[in-house]
Amino acid sequence: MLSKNDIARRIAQEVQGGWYVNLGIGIPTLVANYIPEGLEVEFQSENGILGMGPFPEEGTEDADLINAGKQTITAMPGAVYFDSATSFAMIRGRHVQLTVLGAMEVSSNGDIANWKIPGLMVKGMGGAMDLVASAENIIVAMMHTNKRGDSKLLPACTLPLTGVACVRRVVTNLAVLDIRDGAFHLVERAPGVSVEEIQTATAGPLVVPDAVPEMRL
Amino acid sequence: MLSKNDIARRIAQEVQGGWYVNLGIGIPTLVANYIPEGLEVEFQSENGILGMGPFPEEGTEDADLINAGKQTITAMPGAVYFDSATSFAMIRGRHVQLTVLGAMEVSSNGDIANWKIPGLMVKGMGGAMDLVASAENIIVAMMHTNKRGDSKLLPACTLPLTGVACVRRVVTNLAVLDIRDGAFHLVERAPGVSVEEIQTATAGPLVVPDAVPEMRL
Amino acid sequence: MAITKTVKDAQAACEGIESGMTLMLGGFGLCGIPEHAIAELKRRGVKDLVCISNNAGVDDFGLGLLLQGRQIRKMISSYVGENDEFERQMLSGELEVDLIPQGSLAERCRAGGAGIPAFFTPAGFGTEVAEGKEVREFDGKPHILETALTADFAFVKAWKGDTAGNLVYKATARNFNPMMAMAGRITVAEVEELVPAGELDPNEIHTPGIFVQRIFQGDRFEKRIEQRTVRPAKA
Amino acid sequence: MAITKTVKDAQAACEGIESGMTLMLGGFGLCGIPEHAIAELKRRGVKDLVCISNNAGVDDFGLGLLLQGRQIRKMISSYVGENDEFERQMLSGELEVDLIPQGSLAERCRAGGAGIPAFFTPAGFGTEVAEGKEVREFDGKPHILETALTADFAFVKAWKGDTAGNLVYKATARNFNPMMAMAGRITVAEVEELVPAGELDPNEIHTPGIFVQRIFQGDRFEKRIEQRTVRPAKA
Repeated sequence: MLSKNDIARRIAQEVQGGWYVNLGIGIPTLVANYIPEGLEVEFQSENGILGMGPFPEEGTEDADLINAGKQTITAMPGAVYFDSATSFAMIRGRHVQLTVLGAMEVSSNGDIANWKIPGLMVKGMGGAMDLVASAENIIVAMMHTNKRGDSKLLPACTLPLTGVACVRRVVTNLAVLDIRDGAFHLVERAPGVSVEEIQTATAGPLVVPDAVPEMRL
Repeated sequence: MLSKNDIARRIAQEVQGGWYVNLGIGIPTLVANYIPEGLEVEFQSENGILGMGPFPEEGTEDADLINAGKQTITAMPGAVYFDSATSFAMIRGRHVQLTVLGAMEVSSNGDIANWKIPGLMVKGMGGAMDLVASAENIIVAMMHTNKRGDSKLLPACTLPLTGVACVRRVVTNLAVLDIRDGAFHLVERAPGVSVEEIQTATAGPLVVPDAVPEMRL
Repeated sequence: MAITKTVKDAQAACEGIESGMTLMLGGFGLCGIPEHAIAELKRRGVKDLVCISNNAGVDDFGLGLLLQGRQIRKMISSYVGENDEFERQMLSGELEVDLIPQGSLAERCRAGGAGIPAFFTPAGFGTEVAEGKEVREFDGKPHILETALTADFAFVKAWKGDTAGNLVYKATARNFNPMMAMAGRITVAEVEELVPAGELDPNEIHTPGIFVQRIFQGDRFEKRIEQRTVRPAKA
Repeated sequence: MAITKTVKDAQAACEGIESGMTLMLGGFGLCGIPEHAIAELKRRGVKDLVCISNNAGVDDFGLGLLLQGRQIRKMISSYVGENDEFERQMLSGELEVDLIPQGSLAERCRAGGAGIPAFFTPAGFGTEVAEGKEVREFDGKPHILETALTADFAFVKAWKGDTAGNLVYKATARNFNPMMAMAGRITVAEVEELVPAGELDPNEIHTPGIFVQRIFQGDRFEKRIEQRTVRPAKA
């Protein structure tokens, strides 16, 4: 079973040189920590920076330099600042090659729900709806089940949707799964996790190939 | 009868402090020469400058600093450069208080034609269609008649239109006229020009009040 | 000659504000928010405001200050977490809330300032956000029609500004400020440093002065940090 | 780590250009045009091009060079005066021409780069430009629906650029370049000065490098002036 950091580590393997990548809040943010030194990748944060760097050294933090999670950050050489309209022009215009974000639920046709629990939680969608409606390559990073132990990989989302038929791949603490033809397709198992455990934790239709390799981290 | 410079001088009287003004090519460009020293007015040129100044001193001209007429210009203190989308955001968004442009024909309902003579002249509309469709305050600066002596103030335009029902005021070599209720309303006569001369030169419906003052230049 | 936009302070800049008006307020989280204008709105006690702002501040800073005083009737935002009072008022129905995707919010403000009454975007198709909105396919992909937003007053915060209203923002404090500056009938800019017209490089201005009606230099900016994340300083 | 966009020269930057492609070319008149790319397009002799550019150059410079060689099948522009060969080809029907309002041209390019497939604008209502286009009233005023423009290649010219593709334009040479940079599937930037990533102030960049796929430093820019207007130098 993967830790949150391991999920991020596995997703970092998907990132290719030359890509601009938008990382959502939570587990996705951790992906930046596992990009190999020297790989030409730039991180976009939708509040207005390309070329986001690590947290600042203590004492150098700047209230005017934050990421979309409102955390103080730094800028890498070659970074650029811009306004929110330009930021979403990049996203909507498909200039960002990969989007990684968290989810409360994902369905087997690629729908995603991650912004609202009616009557309980109403934080808002932020930039998530623009991201999922536009990105060509979306990976969801999340736990396979919620705190009550219920599967988050469903035949259909029960919560208000963030986007429809947009998620291509899901990386959880249990597995890597691709979404196509209305089903989850098991691609890799987390180390030490059996196919049966994944089947039990997946409520949506799951296609299991003959051989399911274990992830290499 | 007014010279082109006099037409510009008369139009300059319309300009109020605090206004952003877009001046078209030809007679309108001359208006800038007659704005009183110290009046807070800024000129926009739609290719991307606010705070346009006079022509540069010989030897200081810069290929990268031109107006929409492609003439070398200078920038005043407080000037700003921007891209074409932002420029027309200013225009379309009604941030420019006055637009002065030339015309081949103006009709008594405020239509204007100034971009095309089918089969003969096809230079294009440039920014004129955006300007006339958006500006709240449009003054046309032109000769009252064309080179053949035909009136340019018509009951309806014969040339392809640039915009409909948009011109508020016309200043010609003969008169100042307002457009409302489907007619030209004579406001002022050029010095030494009689009402009869104006009536003869105006093909569209013309309303002449009892008293028609002479312009003061 | 450059048009002078300078006013003395936040109080003078807010002249004409009335209850019931629609306001835009720049900023992302607490970054780049018009602190002085918010303080003055609180002082004036205007009510029934419709506030267009990406976020709603925290309980004791930013728009949270106006929520405390029940001055806001409706919020138009994309993300409103991090504010307990907000959540309470919304869940109890005291506060009307229109949540819209962040990119659509930015683009709708820009459209309002740019004379574009409506545009199509893919964001929100198939979700609550699309309810009641026209859907049309372009290149086989469904899009929804979103309309422009404008405001009676827009409040923005910049790093530097000049007396002609030209603005330069710093780093990610730019965010929504430029588009909101475009979309205000009256746009009020508060800046950390106000210089005479001509001192800013005309090539490096983010918001042209034509979009700004009033500008003043704030006397002290708190610039509170919402999430202070750091790594150890190198020895 | 910043993504390197540098290529050696115009020839390398134009790799993949084929006859029949749609190109965008920045510039207003002869100001801010991608001279080196145009020279390379002429050298390659690609034909049947659709060129989206505000103007068409003059007879012996700018896009006029491609018109001379009959390399352009169609021009999408707002103003094409000052070019006799252009006028001849257009009136004789050899050249297809789509004239569109300058503001709509700029916004359509931006829309193409920003994933906005269509928007409403008042420009052109009641004129030839509106023929065949949807008309809709907003606030009692008629608007027409305009669609986004994109291109196989966009060629832009900037003053300074860095190896990550970030661009800074000079004065009014900015014009259409930023929007076209956004709208090209492959965007090629030619710059007067190319510096390492990190040397440009991230706060003062006009076109973020994400919009630029290839960048090179031109070896000599002619930067011809179309209308040299001056006043006498002071003694």
